[in-house]
Amino acid sequence: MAARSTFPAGLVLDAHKQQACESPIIELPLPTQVVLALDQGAGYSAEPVVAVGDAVAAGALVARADHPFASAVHAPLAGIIVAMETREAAVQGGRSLCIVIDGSGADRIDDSVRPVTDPASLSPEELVQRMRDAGIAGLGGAGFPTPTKLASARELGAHTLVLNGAECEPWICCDDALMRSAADDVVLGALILRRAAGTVRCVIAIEDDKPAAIAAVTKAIERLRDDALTLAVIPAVYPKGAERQLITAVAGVEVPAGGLPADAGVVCQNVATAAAVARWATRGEPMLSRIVTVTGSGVAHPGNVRAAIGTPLAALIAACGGYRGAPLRLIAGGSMTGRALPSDEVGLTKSMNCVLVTTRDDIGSRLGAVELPCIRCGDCASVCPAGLLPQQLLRAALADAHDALRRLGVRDCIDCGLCDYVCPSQIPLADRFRHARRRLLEAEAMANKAAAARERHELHKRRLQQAATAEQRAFDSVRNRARQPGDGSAGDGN
Amino acid sequence: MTELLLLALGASLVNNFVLSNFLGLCPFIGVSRRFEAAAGMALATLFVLTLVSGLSFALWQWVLVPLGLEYLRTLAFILLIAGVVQFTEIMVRATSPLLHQLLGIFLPLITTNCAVLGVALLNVNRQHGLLESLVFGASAGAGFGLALLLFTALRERLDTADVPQAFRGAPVALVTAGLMALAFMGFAGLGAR
Amino acid sequence: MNLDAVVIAVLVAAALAVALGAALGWAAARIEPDASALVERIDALLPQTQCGQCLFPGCRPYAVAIASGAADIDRCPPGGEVTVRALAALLDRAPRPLDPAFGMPKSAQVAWIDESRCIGCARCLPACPVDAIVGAPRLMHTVITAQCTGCELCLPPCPVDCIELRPAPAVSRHQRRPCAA
Amino acid sequence: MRFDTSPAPHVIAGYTVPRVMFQVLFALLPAGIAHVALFGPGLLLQLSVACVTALLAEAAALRWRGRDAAPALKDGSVLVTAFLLAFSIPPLLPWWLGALGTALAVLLGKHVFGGLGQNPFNPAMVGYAILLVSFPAEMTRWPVPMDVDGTRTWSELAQLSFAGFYGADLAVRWDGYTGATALDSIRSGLDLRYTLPELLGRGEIAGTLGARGFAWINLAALAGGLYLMARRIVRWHIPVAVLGGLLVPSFIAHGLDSGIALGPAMQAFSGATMLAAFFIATDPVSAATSDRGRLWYGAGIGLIAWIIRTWGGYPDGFAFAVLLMNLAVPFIDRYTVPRIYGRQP
Repeated sequence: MAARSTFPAGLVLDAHKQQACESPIIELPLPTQVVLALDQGAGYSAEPVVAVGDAVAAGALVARADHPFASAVHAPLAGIIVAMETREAAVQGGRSLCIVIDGSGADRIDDSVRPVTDPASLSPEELVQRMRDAGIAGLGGAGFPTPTKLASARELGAHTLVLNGAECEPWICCDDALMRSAADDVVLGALILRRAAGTVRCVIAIEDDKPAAIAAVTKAIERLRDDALTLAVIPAVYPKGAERQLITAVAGVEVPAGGLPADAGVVCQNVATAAAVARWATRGEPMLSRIVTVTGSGVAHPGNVRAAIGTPLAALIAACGGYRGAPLRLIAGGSMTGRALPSDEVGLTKSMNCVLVTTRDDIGSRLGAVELPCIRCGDCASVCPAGLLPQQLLRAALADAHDALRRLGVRDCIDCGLCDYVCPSQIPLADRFRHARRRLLEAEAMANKAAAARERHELHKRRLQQAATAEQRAFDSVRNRARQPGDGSAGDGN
Repeated sequence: MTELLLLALGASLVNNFVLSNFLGLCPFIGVSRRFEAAAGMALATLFVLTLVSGLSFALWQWVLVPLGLEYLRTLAFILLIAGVVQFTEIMVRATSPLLHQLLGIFLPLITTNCAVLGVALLNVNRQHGLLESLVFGASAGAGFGLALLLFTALRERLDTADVPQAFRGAPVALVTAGLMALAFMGFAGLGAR
Repeated sequence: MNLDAVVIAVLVAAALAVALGAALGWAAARIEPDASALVERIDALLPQTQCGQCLFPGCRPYAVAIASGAADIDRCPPGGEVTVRALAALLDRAPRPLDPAFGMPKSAQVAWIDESRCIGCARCLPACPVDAIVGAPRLMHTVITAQCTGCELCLPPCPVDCIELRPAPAVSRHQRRPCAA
Repeated sequence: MRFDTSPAPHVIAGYTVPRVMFQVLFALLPAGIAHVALFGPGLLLQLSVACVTALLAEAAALRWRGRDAAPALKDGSVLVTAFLLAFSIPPLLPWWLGALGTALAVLLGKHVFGGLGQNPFNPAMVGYAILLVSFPAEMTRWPVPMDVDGTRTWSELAQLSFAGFYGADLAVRWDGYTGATALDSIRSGLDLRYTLPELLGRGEIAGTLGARGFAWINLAALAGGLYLMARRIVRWHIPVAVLGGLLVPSFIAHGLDSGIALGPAMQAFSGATMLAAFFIATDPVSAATSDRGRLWYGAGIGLIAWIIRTWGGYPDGFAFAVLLMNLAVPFIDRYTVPRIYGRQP
């Protein structure tokens, strides 16, 4: 475990949260069609268990999680599967295999949807398995399957569960809205997660710019009277809500480079995930919906919407009054780390906490950026929450110097984008580092492949040699045998 | 004591062998592409310079002068340096194979480093005693190593710089070395007062 | 200058030369060229396609040739500019462009066997330097994509030209993303 | 509806290099006013030559490389080089030497290495050092400041400035109006075995903070530097380290022998101290890049400047101190990489 951190870096950014957060959460009715990406944002796909033409009930499993990094996908509505094809999606690489379901209008509910009678009676292992079946995944933005994280936390002996209610990125306020309206769900989910992860205590972390959420959660905790469940108020500094930075802020320990939070004795979950777990436990409902912030200058009435997973983003935006002005970029996530999407027809995924419709008012600074050479001013280094030297990394990235990239820690970059934000030369540093990591990965794959090829070539050569020796030996023995009987006669002829 | 200290400062900084006297430029330019190699070169040169300073003093004082063969000193010193370098290589091999692997081909290269011959001849010219010779040799070696390491780190930075095509490689290295020499002129006159 | 001085000078110089020469001779006899470590490090930088485009039978023989000075560092098209630069850095030489006489760099590729046309002659099996083709006589063959180096050495032996080279599949794109929410 | 895509982050603060550069120029204003008030309008003449030459050299270098010169001319970085050089050279320097120094600074100090952001040495100091070693007499001839000899008028200084600027022989008409700087007079006095109190007791270099004239310029530069620090253009590490590296040894030496060693107050407010600490050493391109590295870098500059001032052959050592530490920067950077989150120190 690393010592108490000396990383106060980060930056206070314009929050842009006021507009969306004031109005109550909109409950969006089920759409007529959902587009379910089998990769729900974690980078790994679930295996479909249905075929085109199948009828499914609400809550029925449509794709199974075979890979530990994938999560199961369920039909949020009853209907017919009309397509299963690769489409644009809000995932890495921009495309994923998607299952498209046309709603039949009936509210037939699948038999598997049954409340968990008493979560406290289940063993942690059972809890984890049931959550896996229910497709519980992190709602904070990475979409990583919760059960996998809980299981590894228990294996590594984590002692603290941190519930992330920091929500540090500009624009996003769905967790704030959730905590205000359903703090009891968050607290109940926290208890279940704490049991499943096998940790001693649980800390709910909220940034100090959310007084209403803090008040609601405080009240919910008081009602519960559990000493091992506490609230930590942390300063509102971006990116305090990033997993590692949050753990450092709350627990005072650092996650070792290249390791897991559990290596530092901590496991981190989002408050929205906790609320979803509570929903699953009380209603038996698998992960079928989430709250998402729909905001930006390009939306008429910004707000928070609870919508079914797979709802096309156009429907979400329509629920918030539709587009306004001249929308330029459609971003899944916040303005610092969000992914710009090519189309509003992609479906909502579990990892999507925000739909940000931007106009020139919001992103003009980036669009008008003129890149100049780096002047080594070091502003990037002074804000970097990972303690890196982006100005040195940039040189290494431009020179493709892999050793230097590794030494300077390009892999310790958490992709928060703050270096870009402050750079006076307006260099797209975060993207350069993404490419550098990519090239590093490729180079390492090449090196591994070369090493394997070298080994196989050595074996190949040895095998050929053995074959040649064996052949030679066979040839010799045949010749010798041919020679022996005629030793007197044939030998003379030679 | 003060005099030895001034001698050391003079040989390493004020009259830096590379940047003020322009001796030993061949390895300075040649072995300054990679930091690890330069570090090895700096160490080996420091060792050889110190050793040669002592031995050349002995050769001069106890062989050449008694025999009245002062005019043979250049030839004799060159032979001596070649021998010492080879001896160093053998010794390093015997005592520390690791260091030997680190230094690699750079050990023999020291033979062609004219700073070594320069130190031997300057020791004679300035009539240094044994201790003075050793200090002079060691600090000349330290000054050479310092200049070499600083230059190598600079060149590694220049490798990733957007240098105009016409200046890439050796030209910009020479310009840099020139500016380094300019900077070292700041030490001129140091200790003269 | 009298004759004595000249004689003494010559004698002393000769004595020094003989003494040091003897020492050097002794040293030279003791020093065995330690090239194997260098060969290993050069070999580690080569792409191990074993394609033979450098006119050496595989990557290691080429590494031996570079180490001994018999071949320059510009003969490896599959490694491309990256490999030349890495070799130049290792050997502390100036990087140079690839020699086009040994071929031009291509993007990464792997062999693919059109199984409908393969007659199962098994002639490509021994040609593959890394045993990446599986199959048996009179059964169709398949290339193990993960192990194929794209060396093209399986093309000439195939009597029905059913092997072609296709772009290599991309490396897994997975990267960690922060959960900054 | 379809949208364009672009990589994150989608928003930036909108800081720009030109903003940084023009703030630096603005912060030089107080020092400039003090300079003109005390030494006459020579600075303005030098500034105009330096700026014109610098812009021309920058444009020529970029044209020669086949690049667009407009953004580089507008970013103000070359003007900062020109200003720093003009502030460093004596205001009486003939115009062609100023032009030569500026051209060398921009071409040899900056564009040989690839232009903005690539130069390992501070361009202004490259130009200054070349001029100093090549034209030592011209480079150490300053007007006697107004507040030291109250008998002369500013208009006389103006005539003197123009005479110097056009390269007239100053010895004929202006003898007595020019002289060495305070630091220079003190060092030559010390060479003649005078003690410090004796030298300071003589009128021409007396003053509350040691040397008048320059003390005012240093105070004004300090004000500009504090402004830059307040605007977060310059962070505290380098200026504090430079002053520490200069003042700590001078404090000790002065304590040991106040007869010959200048005290910290005089060191701080004479010569180019404040200009160097806040404006020259802080050039980020040629400075060390991590916070810890910047402390080493600054302390090195201060210490070397003190050594050269005390024992060296030049009256003020900051130009060489900056260049010497510039060349050590890659070395410093190598050993001062900060600890990365989650890694052992």
